[in-house]
Amino acid sequence: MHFDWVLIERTVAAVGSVIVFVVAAVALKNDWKTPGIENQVFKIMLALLAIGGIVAFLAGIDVLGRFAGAA
Amino acid sequence: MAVITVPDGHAHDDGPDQLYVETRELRLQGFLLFLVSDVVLFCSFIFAYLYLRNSGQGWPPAGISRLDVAFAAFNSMVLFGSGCTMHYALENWKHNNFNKYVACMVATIILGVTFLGGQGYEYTTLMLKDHVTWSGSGIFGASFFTLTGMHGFHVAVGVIYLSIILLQSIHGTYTKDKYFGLTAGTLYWHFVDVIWVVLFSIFYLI
Amino acid sequence: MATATVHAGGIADHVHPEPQGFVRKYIFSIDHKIIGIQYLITGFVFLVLAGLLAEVIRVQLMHANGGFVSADTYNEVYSIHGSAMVWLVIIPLATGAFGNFVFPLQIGARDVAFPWLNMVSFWLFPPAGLLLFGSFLLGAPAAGWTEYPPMSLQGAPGTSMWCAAIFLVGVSSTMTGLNFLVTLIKMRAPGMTFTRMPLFCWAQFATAPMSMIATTALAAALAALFMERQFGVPFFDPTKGGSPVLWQHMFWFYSHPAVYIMILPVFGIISEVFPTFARKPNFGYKMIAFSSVSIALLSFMVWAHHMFTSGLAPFLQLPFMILTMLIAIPTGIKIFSWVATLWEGKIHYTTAMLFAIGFIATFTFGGITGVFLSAVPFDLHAHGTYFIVAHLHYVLVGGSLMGLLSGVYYWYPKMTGRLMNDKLGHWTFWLFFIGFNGTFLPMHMLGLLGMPRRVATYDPQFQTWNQIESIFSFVMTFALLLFFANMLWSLRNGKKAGSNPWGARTLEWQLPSPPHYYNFKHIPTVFSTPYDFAEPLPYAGLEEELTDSPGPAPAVAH
Amino acid sequence: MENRDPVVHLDRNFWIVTAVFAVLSAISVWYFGTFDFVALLPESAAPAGDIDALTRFLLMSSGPLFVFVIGYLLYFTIAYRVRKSDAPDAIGTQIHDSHSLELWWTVIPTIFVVIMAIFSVKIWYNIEVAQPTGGIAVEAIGHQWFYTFRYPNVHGEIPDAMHLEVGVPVTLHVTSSDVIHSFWIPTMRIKADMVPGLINTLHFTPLNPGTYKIICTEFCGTLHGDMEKQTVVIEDHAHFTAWYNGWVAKTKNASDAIATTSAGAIPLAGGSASAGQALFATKCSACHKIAPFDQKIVGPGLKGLLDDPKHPNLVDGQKATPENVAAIIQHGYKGDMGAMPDMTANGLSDKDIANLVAFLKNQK
Repeated sequence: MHFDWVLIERTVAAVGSVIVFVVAAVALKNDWKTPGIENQVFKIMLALLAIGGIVAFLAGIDVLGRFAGAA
Repeated sequence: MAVITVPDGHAHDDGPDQLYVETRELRLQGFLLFLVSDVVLFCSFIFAYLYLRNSGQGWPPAGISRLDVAFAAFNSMVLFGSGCTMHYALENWKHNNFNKYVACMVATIILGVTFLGGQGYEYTTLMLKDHVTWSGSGIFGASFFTLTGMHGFHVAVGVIYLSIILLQSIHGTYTKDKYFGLTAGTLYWHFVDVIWVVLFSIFYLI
Repeated sequence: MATATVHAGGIADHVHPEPQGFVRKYIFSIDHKIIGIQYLITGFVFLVLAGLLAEVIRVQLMHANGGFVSADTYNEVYSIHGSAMVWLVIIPLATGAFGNFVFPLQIGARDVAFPWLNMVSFWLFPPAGLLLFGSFLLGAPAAGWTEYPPMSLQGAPGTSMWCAAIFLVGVSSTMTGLNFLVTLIKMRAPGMTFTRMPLFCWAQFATAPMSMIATTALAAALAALFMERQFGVPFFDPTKGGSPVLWQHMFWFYSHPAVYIMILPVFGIISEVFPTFARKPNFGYKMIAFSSVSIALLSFMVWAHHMFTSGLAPFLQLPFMILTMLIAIPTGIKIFSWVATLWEGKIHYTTAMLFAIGFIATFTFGGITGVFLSAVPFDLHAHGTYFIVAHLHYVLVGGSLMGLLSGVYYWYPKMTGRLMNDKLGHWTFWLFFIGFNGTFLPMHMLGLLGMPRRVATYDPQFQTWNQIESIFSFVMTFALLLFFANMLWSLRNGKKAGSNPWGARTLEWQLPSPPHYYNFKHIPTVFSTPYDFAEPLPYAGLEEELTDSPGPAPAVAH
Repeated sequence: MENRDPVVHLDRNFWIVTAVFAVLSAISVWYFGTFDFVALLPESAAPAGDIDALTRFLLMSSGPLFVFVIGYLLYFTIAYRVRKSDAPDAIGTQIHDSHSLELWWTVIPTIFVVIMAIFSVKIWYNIEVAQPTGGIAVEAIGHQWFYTFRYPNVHGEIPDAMHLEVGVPVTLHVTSSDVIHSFWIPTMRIKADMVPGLINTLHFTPLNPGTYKIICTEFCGTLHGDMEKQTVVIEDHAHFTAWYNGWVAKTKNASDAIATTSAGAIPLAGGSASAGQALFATKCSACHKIAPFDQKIVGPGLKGLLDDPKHPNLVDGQKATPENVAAIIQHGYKGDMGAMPDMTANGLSDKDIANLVAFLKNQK
């Protein structure tokens, strides 16, 4: 039973990172108004998490990372 | 002079001077500064990696195979997923639906462990199949294993930390207003996520 | 659930119960005052040890090819001398001893933000010191306190002990920095805004973020060196692709803020001693405070001026030269302000004041040679020579150590309730001042004429000056022994000090000496800076401090 | 906070003292202005003059600064001391600040810094950056505890003094073969660290003929202090070309280039113990004694080297035979026992090694 692991990994990564991006963006929108230091830090982290989602998505669909180390 | 009310302190009734207010702001500020110093620790090693990378020959250096970006993307998605479940755990706790909170916490811990498993798998393939080792493959091995290893260690500590918080919350240590441990756990877990966003990009994608 | 009403400022007004029993009271104490004294004692023990190493160096250098110790032992001696003085003496005394004891009292807090963390950070310090001095047993590191690879990679096993010891002290220093920063931001007495804080607190406020952030960068460098030495992980070894200059970047990124960690608290001490003994406010309070902070910020951007000759790309040398020159301006402002503070004052010649004035003289000289070294062409000539040794000792011994001695004479009465002998103090000052200048002034010339650093044997033409320096160094050592004798002697039979022997106006002098474990019976409110000698004391709520009314009821520990 | 300071009144003494300091600073400026650096340390190359000029500027501007700061410090300390006649709670004049004074003592240092920066950059440029046209490119290579030099079309490295021609601009490439050294010529006022795996460059033009010291200022091991024995010889065209052609001839074909260590095994036949003894006294006694193994100076004692029951092998693990002893003298040794320079550093020829081994053989 030969799975094409790479394909599975890429699809799961792509789909998963879309979900992550959406969740992070929604959470960021909801918490936008909350006061308090820790909430500010949460907002920054959620934003970076969203960026992480985008990066993982692009890596998943082999747009980024194709020329890794080509320099 | 301005008088401010602090949500989760509790007061004695004998005069302002005898207050016992273990205020949460102190501990929160302390924890955030701890995260700042941890960020500096990672930044130093990231500086070392980038410095070594552009002072030498091309990357990855000759004789060292390219990293498996597909698996790494999958593994990163696992960790980012656990970031989201962590966020929902805190939200559920704030809105007092305890069962959803426990479910999200368990999900976060499981995803964290899965990420560690994935990292372990990647290390074994690198070391055994590609013979890329920590001290055997020049500055690539040095910076890659040191940085991702240190991050893995932080994830492991985070998993243990979250399990302790989960047990404590079930045990009832945290009330609706006094849940600093949980806030700190979430902050730490998001911190570990964010560090991985940076590490994933600088190792696998550039 | 009643919400607590809390004064702004003095938020954590928690009173931990009085410690019982000798161990809990004096060994594992969480009281910032006891921890401050513990740092002071341990710091001075290591000062004696590292000072003896300095005398070994001076005896060895008495003769051009001196045989007092072999070349290898000599390298070990100056490496441990440098490392111990930096990490086990000056930084713990400046941030640990005086930081812990003085500034919580000055901001009207009962203790630092995290007393347990404070105790942990102290108890990391003595073991780290023993670990560092223990490296002599396995062959101490031999490449100086900077331990440049590839030399440090080939060093004796003691070099790995050195890495571990400095890592531990670094962790302790990071925790102290974090602790102080939170205390200063959150736990000032009600009414004490930032511009009403004493200047010693401003100095600690500028130092705390530096010791928290810079020390972690050092921890990374030490970890990398340790991994390379023990597991062969190639960061710095050029034969395996690593780069020795990478270590220099990571080391100096910490070490330049470190020299400001060592001097800023001492600036704070001077800004407390001068107004008290000139009986007039600090000249330019805001300028001194803000220049402390600007020095702290600038200190992170200048580290590569230590690497002008070691292969920094030419276009990189320029920004570091310019930024290093900029640091001279806030430092100059501080020195000019202190001198202006003395104008038309009523100056009392107490020993603390003498040391502070001596500090200004030597530190100005050291600062000027520092400005010389910031110019790249001059540094090309002076780098790695005895000119550098002279500069660093002028700012560290003439600067930090002299300021710390002034601080001891100033706060000893508050710590112990007894005054240190002033006659003996004057002798100590003059012997120290003469001994110090005699030892380190000729080194400037020797360096420029061609005497390299870190050499056990040198060109015979420099022998006479080295002999003069060694003799003066014995005078300086004798002065320090006088100082330690004075400290011990006064513990028993010093004059009774009472709560305010110097007539000073900062909060710690309104309390009995030594203060109660809970510091204040009632947290005072503050209305202005403490330095206006013409005005009444700007505090309210201190009436009961000097009476023997009962202290606050300790909180129920939950 | 309104300025409630009393009016500042500078009394007559203050102005007298200021005048005195002004005169003192003028004297200090004159003294540094006419200070003769060359008498103390001759200038042997172009940048030395510029760097001395910069040092003179720095001294001349910091002289007055030091005089005024220390002067006012001492004057205020003495003039405004508390007198017996003062009341016990006497206080000084309560001034807090004066914006004009603070403005000036920020602006003036800034101007001084700008001037210093411009002056330094000008000099820095032609040491570190400017590529001189023509001239000679020389390489200096640091070894544990000596320098070697590579000249254009001379094979191998030249272990003895560096020779330069007056007036010919030099581009000096500096690197190291083992640890970090530093290449400092005090009389040229320049230095560059010799970092293994990195080449640093210095540009200068030799001016005054003579023999000048080269000193290592970066710690490089046990005999770091000895790395000041080698010299740079600056000579006129004739001498230089004679020396240079000598080396070109000597290393005509690549085979007889003096590698830092010659490859082949050393013929030990005909070694004379007496010559070896004289050599030992000059070349080896700094680190070794003819005494039992554990009497170490830097290296171990060498008595009964070849038949010491307790030490059948040499420090490098080889069997204690004359050939292996010769190999250590030839290639040197580096290990946890310390480090020993090789034959080139010690300036030994093959014959010398044969004599030394003969001498050591009969040290029972």
